[in-house]
Amino acid sequence: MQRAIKVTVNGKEYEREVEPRMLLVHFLREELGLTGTHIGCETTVCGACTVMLEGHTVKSCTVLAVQANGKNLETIESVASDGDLHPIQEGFWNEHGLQCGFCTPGMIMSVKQLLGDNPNPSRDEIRHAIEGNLCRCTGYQHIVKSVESAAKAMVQE
Amino acid sequence: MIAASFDYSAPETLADALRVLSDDPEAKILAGGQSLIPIMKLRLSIPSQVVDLGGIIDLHAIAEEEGIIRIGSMTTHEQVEHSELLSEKCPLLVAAASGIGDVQVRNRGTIGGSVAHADPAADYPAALQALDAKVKVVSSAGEKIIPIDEFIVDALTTALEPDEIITEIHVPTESTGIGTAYETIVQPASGYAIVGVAARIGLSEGNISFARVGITGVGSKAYRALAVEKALEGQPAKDDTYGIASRVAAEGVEALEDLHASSEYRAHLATVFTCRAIAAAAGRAQ
Amino acid sequence: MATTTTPTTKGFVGKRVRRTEDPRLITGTATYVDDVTRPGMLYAAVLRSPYASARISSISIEKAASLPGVSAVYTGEDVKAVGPVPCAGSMPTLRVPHHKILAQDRVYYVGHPVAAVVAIDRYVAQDAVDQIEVEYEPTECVADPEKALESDAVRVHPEYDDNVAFTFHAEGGDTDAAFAAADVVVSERVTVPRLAPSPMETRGVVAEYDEGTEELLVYSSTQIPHLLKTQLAVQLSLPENHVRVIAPEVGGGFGSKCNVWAEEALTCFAAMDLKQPIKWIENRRESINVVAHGRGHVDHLEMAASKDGTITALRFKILQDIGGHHQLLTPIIPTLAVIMIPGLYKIKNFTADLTGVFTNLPPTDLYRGAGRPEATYVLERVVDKLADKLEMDPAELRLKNFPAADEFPFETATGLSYDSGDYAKAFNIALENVGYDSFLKKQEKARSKGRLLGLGISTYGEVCAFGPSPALPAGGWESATVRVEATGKVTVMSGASPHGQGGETAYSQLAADALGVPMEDVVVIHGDTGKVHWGVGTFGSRGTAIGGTAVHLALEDIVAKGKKYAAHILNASLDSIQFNQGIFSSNEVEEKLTFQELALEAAVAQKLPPDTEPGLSATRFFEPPNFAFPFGAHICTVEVDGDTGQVEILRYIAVDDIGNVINPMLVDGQLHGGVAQGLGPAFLEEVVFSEDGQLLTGTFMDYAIPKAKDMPWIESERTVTPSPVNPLGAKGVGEAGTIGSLPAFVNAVVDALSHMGVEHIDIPMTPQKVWNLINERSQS
Amino acid sequence: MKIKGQQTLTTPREQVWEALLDPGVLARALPGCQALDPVGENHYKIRMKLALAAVQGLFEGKILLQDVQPPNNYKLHIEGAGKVGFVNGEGHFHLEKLSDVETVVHYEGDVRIGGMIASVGQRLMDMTSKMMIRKFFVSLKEILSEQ
Repeated sequence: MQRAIKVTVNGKEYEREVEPRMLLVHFLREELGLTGTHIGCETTVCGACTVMLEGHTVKSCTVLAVQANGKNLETIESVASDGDLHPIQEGFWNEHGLQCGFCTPGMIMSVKQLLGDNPNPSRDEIRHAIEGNLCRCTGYQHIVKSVESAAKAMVQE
Repeated sequence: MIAASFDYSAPETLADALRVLSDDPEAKILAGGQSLIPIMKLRLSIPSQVVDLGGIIDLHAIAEEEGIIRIGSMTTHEQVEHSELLSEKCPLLVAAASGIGDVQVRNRGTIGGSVAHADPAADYPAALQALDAKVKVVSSAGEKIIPIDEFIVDALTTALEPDEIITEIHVPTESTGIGTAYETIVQPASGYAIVGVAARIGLSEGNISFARVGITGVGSKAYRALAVEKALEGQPAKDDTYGIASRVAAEGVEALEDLHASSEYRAHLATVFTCRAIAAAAGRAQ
Repeated sequence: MATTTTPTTKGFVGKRVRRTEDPRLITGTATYVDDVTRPGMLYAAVLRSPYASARISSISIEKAASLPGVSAVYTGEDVKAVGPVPCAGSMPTLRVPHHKILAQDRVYYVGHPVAAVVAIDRYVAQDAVDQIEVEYEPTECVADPEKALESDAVRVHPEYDDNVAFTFHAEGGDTDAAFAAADVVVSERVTVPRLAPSPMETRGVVAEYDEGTEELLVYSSTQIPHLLKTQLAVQLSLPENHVRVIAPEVGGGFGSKCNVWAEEALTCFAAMDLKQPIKWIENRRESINVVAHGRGHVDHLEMAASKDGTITALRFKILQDIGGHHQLLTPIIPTLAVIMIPGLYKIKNFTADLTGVFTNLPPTDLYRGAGRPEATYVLERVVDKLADKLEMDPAELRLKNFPAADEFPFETATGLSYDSGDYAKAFNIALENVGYDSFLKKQEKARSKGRLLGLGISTYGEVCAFGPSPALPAGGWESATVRVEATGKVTVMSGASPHGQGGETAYSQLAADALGVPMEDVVVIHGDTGKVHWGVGTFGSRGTAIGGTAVHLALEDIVAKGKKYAAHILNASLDSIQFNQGIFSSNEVEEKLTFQELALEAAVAQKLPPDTEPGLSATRFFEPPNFAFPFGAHICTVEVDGDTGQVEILRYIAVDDIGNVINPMLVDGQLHGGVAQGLGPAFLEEVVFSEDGQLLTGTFMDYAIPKAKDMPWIESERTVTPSPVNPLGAKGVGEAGTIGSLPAFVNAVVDALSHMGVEHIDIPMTPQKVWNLINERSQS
Repeated sequence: MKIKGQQTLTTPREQVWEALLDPGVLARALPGCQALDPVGENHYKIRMKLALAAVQGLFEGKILLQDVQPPNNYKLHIEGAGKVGFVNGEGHFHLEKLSDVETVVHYEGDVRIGGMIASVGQRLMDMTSKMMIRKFFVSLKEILSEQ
């Protein structure tokens, strides 16, 4: 019961045959080898698997690979370009917005969505925007600071 | 947490989708998947086939016509949340949508999927009850327009037949002079409402001339708090009125119980948040 | 960033240096265990018991084994030659039931592994698990530690005559006399529910067996690769030098990966049996279910005091829920609560009685704080109660009982020697930062208007930076090797196994400063027993104080050896050689030698002194003479919504003393994260089981770990009292926040409701619990 | 999970009693019951497909009727297990004669749910059991009205 799908991931087109039950996150990680997207909770809570589908963040453990057929995807691997870190990545690095790093790729994708919609978010708005991303290490304070720092850098750019 | 095998189709027209459904009674409709896919991953749902409505473009529109706003069933919570039309003409629905889950879930989940799932703790049904919303369903036999109150039958149970698809949700354009509010307390892990109260309050010369109150999370389905509405109508718009009227918010309702809230606590929260929602709505009506 | 630099010049220690491990983590290029693939790799999945207590009457694997893509199905019978899951406890009364890696005949808790499948991918593996048919004969179970101690309780392990897993008694001074002479006695019983450690990365193993070399290569998401290597060799009857364990990038541990798990040996067994690499990745439901829970206590503390507020004695009773089996350190963890029960106070007399009890629940074991949060929680609750009883200000009461700064090292009644500290100083700063007096006024005013404001104080002391070795079951030292490559690049190999703390950065800072090289020239290797030959691991806040010190000592050796070479090469006396900012020089000669030049000389070995060996490399072990004792004061202010029971944290003040600091930014991060893991249990977290041992909070939909909006802004400050027990003067920071935060929150909420007569609320203080109390009190 | 409640039926007590002990009636009234086969006196094998919208589970098990005291009381013991977990429960039924044509069915019981469904679905347990009881009595009333 394989289905042929064609997706564009990080600007590159892929064609694969997949089982309908294959989750998008497994497709990205195992079929395409893009292991930067992680699996944390499997119940649409933790957001470690967050990727962009047609420009919107989704939890890729709750999307079937077949649903992404014909669609455009962006993962953490596309955030830096030509070795230059994105200001959000710089923000996380500078402000120690990560410890074990497991939630970080999903967190960065959510922040990318946030700063795209709202270039100057308040602390409450930042916390609200990352409600769908759990971090067990940082207590979130340095993540909030990382986002503030990234927002500042992006406005200045 | 891996789903059992199933077949998959992604029809591009409603007619095709209806055909699949009538051919395969064990098929399940996949809208945003934010409820169905987790259940399938736990193997609590093992459909023979999943019919993905994502490719049917007709189901995505929001349009206003003669005082009715028609929201395509595949409209995401995010689209409702950020719809200019709805912000202006049906802010209550926007308030309910913006409280659902988190950003990622709102980007993916749909209003049709939420209504069809009929989760007793979902946010939309409270607002839809308060709005006297209607659900348009289509089958190969034709179409029906069902009031929300009749559509949601019980916990996770609706009037939707296996061969039917929800195509639209109809809500009224809010009249001037009516204020609305959605107040909720959520279960901290899942983000589901423990209690969510949607209120629409109209005022006339300092008195309440119109009241609609929808409550989710308390009973096995969202309901209109008719006793509250009755206790409000014609009364002066002041805190005492709201407090007294709210006392009957959960009257006659068998309040649910789970780890996070006993039935007593739920019933109590219903009164608190009903009062808050009414006060906030009345404040906006003035 | 004003506060952050990526320095290329000297002087890194003590600075907010951004982390060297981050580039791979923020770009998605790091390799966690689930990112490891090997040619021909198969996937394992585990079938677990749905019953808390049952006999297994039959297991039928035929359907599962015949599914296309299934390579093997294993039951307890197949793996019975594999050695048991180890337990390191050694108290004389300890009962250690044989802990098989797959259940045979009986299951003891929901989630107990019963069978395992190996298949072509994880989808088929799960399909096959569903096809295994097990017939269980459910038996009566006991899922409550207090009920398990009752004389008629069903026995978890029928081979013993009761459910007592061990008892432990400790005492100091003359407690009975002190209680007899006391002016006041107060007491409290608290329960500390089971917590799911919940690192964002679940456990996972990849095992590969090389038939030719007979070597077993194991990737495991672990905090203790070296200990795991030894244990796997024992369990699988392999020569230890044929086992290599790699802890790749580890996505959080918090103690839960400081263990030796059945699934590790199981995956290795299957890889050896099938001669194919095998991956096992735990799902979140398994993680919440079976990864040893933290806490699980029922604690009772009685406190005697004189009316001037001097605390004279403690009687402490701990009931530790063990679960159905021990894990690696299960019986040891609650003894840490015993030795830390006096906290920061000068209490001369104490007795403690600890009982470990078997229940039909998953095992408990260490989780961030491990015993110390429990002790601090009950102590700080009872101190508040004492203040209440004496009508004394709770801050004043605490200040009265601290040892003075000149009393260190301070010997406690429990036999510890607190290394250094100025407890009053940190506490006074916290009081000042929160505006203690003005808050009390504000609170009174708010109360008169019906608003419920509260302030909670917690002071804590922590025993950490484990060793010394005799105090631990498996070595309290740490090792480090510093190897200088011919090009002058520096490789630091540490036996510690950091997993998010930033050890690579901290060790690089030490190396860069000691050798005068840029941080970019330093590579830190850890978590690979094939590269780092000796190690204990990262747990118990020991990464810097012990692991860092070993690095520091090895660096000192390198410098000493370098000076020797330099003296010979420069033709100067050894005593005259200076090493500064990467340059060897002498006032006797004009010529200088850079560190890089010296490194090359050491490698080519053309001009070395005759009595030396070539190469610039040093290995050192650090064995601390004592533990280190961080301390601090956390103060939390809250407002309770009387209508709903919801609690809002208004301010959170932390003043901590963790000794000398290598990187303040990393320390802040550890504290914030620690506070989150203390506040989680305060109002959100609890692993809930039904009376019949069924897990009711099996996913993050029901087990609530803090989200961004749940956490307050932490206003953090530090005092610095260097520890004398290691040359870095570091104490340890990993667990401090977790220990200090819980009582601060609880005391604050109780304070907010104290005028209603509320004396205690058990954690987690959910809105429902708080409202129930308010409702009760307002009705009575 | 404790369950307690009552339902008033406009049917004479004897008729309600007979219905409640009639495997044919039970098979129709128990929500999702696909088969109810007697294996002994007051002892049945049961197969149920419990379905709540998309959520569904297949359970097989047994039903025992105990302490049968016509037309007043009996105890119902049910055990079922499936891939997603298991359900065990006891219910005590007491029939109170309100009038010649009215009967109150009092029920009180304890339901224990285990395995995967317990660990992921506790939120839905209370509403599910309440709904099943509602459905049971709706069907029972329907069957009684046909008689």
